[in-house]
Amino acid sequence: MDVSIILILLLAGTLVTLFSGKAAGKVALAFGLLALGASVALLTKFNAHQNIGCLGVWMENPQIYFALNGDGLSLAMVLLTTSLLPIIMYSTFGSEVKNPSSFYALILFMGFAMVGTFLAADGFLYYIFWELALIPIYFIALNWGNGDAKERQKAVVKFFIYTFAGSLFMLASFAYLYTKAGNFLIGNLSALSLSADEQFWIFLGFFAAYAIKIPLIPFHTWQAAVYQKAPTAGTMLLSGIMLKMGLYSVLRWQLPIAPYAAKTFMTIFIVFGIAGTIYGSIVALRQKDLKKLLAYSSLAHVGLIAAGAYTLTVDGLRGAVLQMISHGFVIVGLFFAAEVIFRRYQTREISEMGGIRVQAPKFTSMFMILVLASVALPSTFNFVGEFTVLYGLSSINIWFPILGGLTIILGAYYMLKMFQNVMLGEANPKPFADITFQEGLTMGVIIAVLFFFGLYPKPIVDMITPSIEQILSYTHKL
Amino acid sequence: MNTLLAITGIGVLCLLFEIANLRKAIVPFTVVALLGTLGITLSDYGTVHSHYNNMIVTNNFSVSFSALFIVLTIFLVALSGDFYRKTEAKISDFVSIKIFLLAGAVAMVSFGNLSMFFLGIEVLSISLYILAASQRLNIRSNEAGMKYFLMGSFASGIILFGICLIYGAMGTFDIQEISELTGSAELPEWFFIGIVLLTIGMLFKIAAVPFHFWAPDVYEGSPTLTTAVMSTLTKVVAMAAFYKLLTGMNANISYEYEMVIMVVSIASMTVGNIMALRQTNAKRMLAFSGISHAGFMLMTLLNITSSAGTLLYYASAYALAGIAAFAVILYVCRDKENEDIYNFNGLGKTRPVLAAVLTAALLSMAGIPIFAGFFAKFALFSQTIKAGYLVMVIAAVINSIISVGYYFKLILAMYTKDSTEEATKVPVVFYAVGVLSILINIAIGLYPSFVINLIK
Amino acid sequence: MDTAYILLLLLAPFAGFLFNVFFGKKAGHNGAGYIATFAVFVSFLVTLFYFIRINQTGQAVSVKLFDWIQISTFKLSFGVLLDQLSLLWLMFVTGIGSLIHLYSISYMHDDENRHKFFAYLNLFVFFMITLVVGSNLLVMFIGWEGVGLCSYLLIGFWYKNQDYNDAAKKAFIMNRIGDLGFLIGMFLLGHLFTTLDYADMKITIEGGTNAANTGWIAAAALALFIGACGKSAQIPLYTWLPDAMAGPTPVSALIHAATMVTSGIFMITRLNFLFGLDNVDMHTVNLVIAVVGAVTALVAATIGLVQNDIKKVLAYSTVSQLGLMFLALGLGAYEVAVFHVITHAFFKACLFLGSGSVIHAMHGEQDMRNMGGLKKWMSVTYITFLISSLAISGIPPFSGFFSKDEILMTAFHSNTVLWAIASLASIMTAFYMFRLLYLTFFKEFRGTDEQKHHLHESPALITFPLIVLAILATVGGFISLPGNSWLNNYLAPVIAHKGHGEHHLDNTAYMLMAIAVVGGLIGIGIAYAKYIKKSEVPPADAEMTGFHKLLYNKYYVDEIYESLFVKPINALSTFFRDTLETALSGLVYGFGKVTNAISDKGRLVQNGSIGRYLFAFTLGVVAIITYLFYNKIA
Amino acid sequence: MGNVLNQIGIENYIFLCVILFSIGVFGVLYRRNAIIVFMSIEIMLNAVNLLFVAFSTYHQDAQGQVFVFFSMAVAAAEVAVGLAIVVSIFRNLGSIDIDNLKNLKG
Repeated sequence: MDVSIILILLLAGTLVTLFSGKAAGKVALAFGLLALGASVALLTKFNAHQNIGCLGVWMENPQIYFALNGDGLSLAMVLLTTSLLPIIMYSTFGSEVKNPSSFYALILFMGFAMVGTFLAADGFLYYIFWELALIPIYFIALNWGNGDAKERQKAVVKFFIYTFAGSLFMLASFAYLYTKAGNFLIGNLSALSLSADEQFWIFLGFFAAYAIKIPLIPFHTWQAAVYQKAPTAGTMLLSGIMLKMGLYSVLRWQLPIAPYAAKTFMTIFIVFGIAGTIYGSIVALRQKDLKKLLAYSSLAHVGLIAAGAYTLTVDGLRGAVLQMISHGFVIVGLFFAAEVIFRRYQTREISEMGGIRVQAPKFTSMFMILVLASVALPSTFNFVGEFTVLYGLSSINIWFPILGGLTIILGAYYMLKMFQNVMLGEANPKPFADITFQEGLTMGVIIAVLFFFGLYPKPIVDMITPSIEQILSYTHKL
Repeated sequence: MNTLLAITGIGVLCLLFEIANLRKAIVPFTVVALLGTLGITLSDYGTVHSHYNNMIVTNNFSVSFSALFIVLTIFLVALSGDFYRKTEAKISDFVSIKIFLLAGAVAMVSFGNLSMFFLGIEVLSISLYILAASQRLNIRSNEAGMKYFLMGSFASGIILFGICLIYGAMGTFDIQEISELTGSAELPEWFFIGIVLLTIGMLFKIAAVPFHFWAPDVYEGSPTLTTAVMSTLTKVVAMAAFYKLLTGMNANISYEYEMVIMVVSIASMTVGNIMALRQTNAKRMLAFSGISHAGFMLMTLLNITSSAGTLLYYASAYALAGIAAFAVILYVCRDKENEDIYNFNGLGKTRPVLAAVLTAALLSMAGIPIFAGFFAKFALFSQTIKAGYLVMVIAAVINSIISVGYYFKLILAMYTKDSTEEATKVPVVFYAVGVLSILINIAIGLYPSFVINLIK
Repeated sequence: MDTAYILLLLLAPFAGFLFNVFFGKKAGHNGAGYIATFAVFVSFLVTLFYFIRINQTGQAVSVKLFDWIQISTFKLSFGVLLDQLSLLWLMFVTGIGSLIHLYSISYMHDDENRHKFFAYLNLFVFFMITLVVGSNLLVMFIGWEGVGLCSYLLIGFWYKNQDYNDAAKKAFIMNRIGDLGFLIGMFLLGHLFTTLDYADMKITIEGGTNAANTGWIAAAALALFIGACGKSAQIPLYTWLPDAMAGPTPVSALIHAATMVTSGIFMITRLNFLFGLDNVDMHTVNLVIAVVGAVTALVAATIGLVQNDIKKVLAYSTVSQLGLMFLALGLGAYEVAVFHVITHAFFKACLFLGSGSVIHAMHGEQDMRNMGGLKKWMSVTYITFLISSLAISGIPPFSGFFSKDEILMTAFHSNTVLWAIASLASIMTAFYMFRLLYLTFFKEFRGTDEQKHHLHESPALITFPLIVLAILATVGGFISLPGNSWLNNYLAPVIAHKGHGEHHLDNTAYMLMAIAVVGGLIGIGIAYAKYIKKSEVPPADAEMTGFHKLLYNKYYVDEIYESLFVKPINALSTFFRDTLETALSGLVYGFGKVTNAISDKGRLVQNGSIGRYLFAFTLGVVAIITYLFYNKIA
Repeated sequence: MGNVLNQIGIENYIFLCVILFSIGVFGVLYRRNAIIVFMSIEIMLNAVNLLFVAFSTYHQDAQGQVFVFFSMAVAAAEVAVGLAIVVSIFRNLGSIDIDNLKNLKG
């Protein structure tokens, strides 16, 4: 058994779900759980130091392999995906979904593409999965989204074209690399000795794709609008997993292939990331729409993660991965909280909320915990990530963590302000039923994960560290 | 050779069927017969034959492309049955003209002599003139026919002039001999002028900027099935013939010549894509999209010695996607006055399968993975980078981005707008053609080496 | 065995928290309160056990529970260190904590969310214990932020009032500013020492390392001090503490007087081996600490002079006293600072609880202008309040006298300016405390008849802690008598000794004591003259003028911060949201718009005329031919 | 024949044909009547045919002349189709001015 089993499960799930009519949600969830089970099984194999990667020839000319990574970094990201997928699907059970078979099939397909992106060890395969992930989210956002149809279309199409545009530059980079190396295997690509100029252009090509996907400012303009317009499940997929595709790719592809460029321009890109952190935090302060606010908070967080990734230090990279995973969970939880409110109030305008705490203490507590995790309270998973990232940044220049650390101040500011305006105050005249079991379970699971790894991140750290050292070994050889 | 004979035979038989009053059987017969021909063609794969004093030379290049043309024709003929249901009396004419057109097409990739090439291109063109103007009472069809005819024969004149100058320089029409002569000694200036004139003629046929003006008008005005022929089959044929001409005659491509190709290529991509953005008519939009794809395909000429496989792949990907798209367009605009995009509104709900087919086709054209269009683009990019034309690739990348804009207009219409009318029953042939061509598209998208390696 | 006890110490309050979160509501009317009190008391017992043991053996206990965060060069584990310092702190955290829990049972009697209150209190104690017992800075940081969180939750406990929520938010954010400093400090130390363990760092420093002599270590110290400023409400991060009085009074007593706000002092004392380093940069840092402490003491005291809200006065008094402690820290007199922390915990907790008792009796009224004459009804509260006021004013033999005197003495020996400032602050303290006492308990009652009707002494659950704390406030000073200090000896193993030492009881010392006492009496005297003799009552808000108004409005610091930081950030946010985001977004859309516009124009070229098409065709031919053959033909 | 051609020089034939061809082109460009445009195209084709014959003689090679037959046949077929289209346009529009054909544009 190797990692391809997850891909197979998810793809099979997509097809089965597509033809399962009304029961689609449950079928999809079952497949999601199966995939999770498979990834956990693979984890045990991995921990037993068995090879779970996969290498097969896809075609001879051009030489393309069906190669999948079986290392800790990929596995960690796959675990993130396969554990979030069931949560996301389960979270939708509380509300009516029209045309469920297509909806859940698309979600599973999206999972398939994202898992593929995290696993692929062949650049070509990777690019295919990378692009493939765009299609389902495009339709999910378009067909199941909310708000004015015209606006939504505009936002979603912009998102698609924008991200597609970015990735085409990556494709060009890959095409160039292919002419150099003769195939796309990550190992061979990283082993190429490219001149400084070549590295610079390739780095830039990758950067175009990743900066838009992650997104880094000023390439982020698609984000808030799409998050707002997409259905919550779509937003969760986007923010929880898809953003991490870009960040993961920085680690997996950009740094090892163009280490010299990464080293030379390190400061610029770290500044990009940190600027995004501060900018996102400031913009989030005065958002009127709950989902948009969370979108900007995402922008702030991924900026910091990216900055960590570009430090080229073990701490920065490790922190980035930890933060990716923790952010994935917490942002899904937060968007779900927004959805819980939406189910009751049919609005996402913060000004129309307030005074919910009186009526829904359980929900308040869970929401509070998620908010706190998002501002990286120690003992939550996010703190572990943020601390490590900031530590990594501090080894480059002490001003980086000071500026990047502003996020812990501004983050607290906008999140608590939001929490205050949404939840606290005099009782809201509109009734607010406390969370159902389904909703409680969804949030409970996320919270449990956040606390567990917040106190005991060692399993993940041990899993990803060898991969990170491997990646950094390419940058050290210079 | 056998292919050509068989095809011509089928064409003649079609006409005979009319006499024998077997109209209903024409389409099925033709499809089956063409499948047989496909078999015959493929049986020649791997061998090199020449016939009639090198008039016809078959090799892997010609076999592969012929096979592609036949496949495309099968799809097009299959769609004819429904398309000509109102003028069934003339169906044998329409089908046989398509078959003859195919004969011309096959001749254009298997010629061994410039006269054969000229005959092939004229057979193809004249058939198309007829098809374009075939709706006699429709002024738009007439106009399309007229425009195509006038400009086409103008281009024919230029091609003929080009052939003439080549002949004047070489004293022979035989490709093989010309190829040998180009390698030796000094060549008269005429030869190069001849090559350039031929090039211009072929650029016209593939509708490259600035010789593209006819394409949108003709595509729009022609009966939709004819548009399908033009946008899929003809474009691919012309490109293959162009490629074969340049390689066959071993014309030393100079730097200046490459510059011309580059400029034309970039201009085609850009003009095609930008003009397509604001079109409201689906056929017209696809015409511009075809212009931009012609620009992409021209990039293969920059690395001419080794890009045959890429060209075949790109052509297959493009044409198959085109067939799938046109199968849907044909259904949607069956009884409509025009092919405006609003006709597609709500197709995602009323006809999910067809909508999916069209979506897939458009995604393939846009170059999104797992569809063949993606790999085609990729192969093109990497080949062009290898040849050292980074600028071209960047231009192509930017154009790919623009192209998504208008492809998605159709997709948006299908999925986000509501249909205004009741869905009519869909003849199964639309499903069959659409789904089949998309499946082939995906299949070669997943296993590109199968197609690319056909020509080495 | 130790592990089990330590887990009990740590987890008892946490268990109480969990219990109250999930079952508190069902646990009967006072169930939650008793459970919570019991949980903290358990911790207290464990602490007591260790405290007694360490007094006998002098052996610190260090336990590593599990590995936590890994940094490239070192691992940070979740470790516990029980030494003299942490046990001392635990003693009053859990001890006073238990008392305040007990007090709260009665105080929060009528609140519908009692169980939450006790849950939060328990959680606070849990985090406070974590802060104190951690064996490295990062564990301390868990507690550090955790107590901040509980502070946030408890300040905003009455969440229906958005002003209270604002106060809570403000507290959290200002603490976070400090926390960033703390983090930066940790990073710098991490790079310097490749560890954050106190013991390891201490060994490295004592072993003499180059790291100790770089400017970086001073920078780290400064960063950590910023963290301390946030938590312990020093200039410039002190403004949250007065606002934090929005929380229920027991919270103010426990968190904002006795325990949490002293975390900064704890941290610096913990790192005394670092802050006490003898190099130029570190001297500068210490001077900064001392000056900040002294100035804070004075500024807060001046503001406290005129406040009318009974809790606000106490809050500024707390800030002021904390300033004195930092003064001591900055001067290197760590044990003196610790001493004052302890005595302050006693009398300030007592004062807060007393004010709570008053507020309880007044049904939520906090404005002293509406009180008066309460000693008639509330004798126990009055007496305990009086004792504590005497203690804080530095009147012998109450505890405050000893600790404050130590600080003043230390200051006098290092820097007379600082001494003068501190003395002035002390005099003011005496004045405003007695102003508070007189306004509240003396003269006639100034409230409504309705309130008067309900006035009563608080129940035993409230008075018992008051009495205990008053006793402690009286005798607490004896743990460190000048010349014979039990405390100094006790702390000797954890505080690296240098220069200062104990002050001998020479003439200077006696003189200083006299000055301090006389100063205190002067303060009391002025208050007496003003409020008893002249029966003055502070004017209504609108009637205040001049300097009085400036002080009453706290030098407008909040307003200055608002317009310097909060408003610009919000304006920036609005600008980003409305302008920049739209512009950036428009830029991307702009590409689309431009291409669309070109497309629209381009369509005009395609005008349908065959003539034009053919012309273009010919032009193309001519152009290509000319380009290719121009040279050859010409 | 060869002598004559050699006396005149092949270049002159080429110039003649180029001129003829250009006349055809100009005719196509300037005339608006469909029939006259056809005729202009025929002039172009025939100019080329002439050149074919000239080259055929120049090379002493019959292929060129054979090619002329091909091209004449093709031209005939073309004209047949073209005229049919013209007729049908005339029926629909009552005019064969190519400037009237501007329905398809944009």
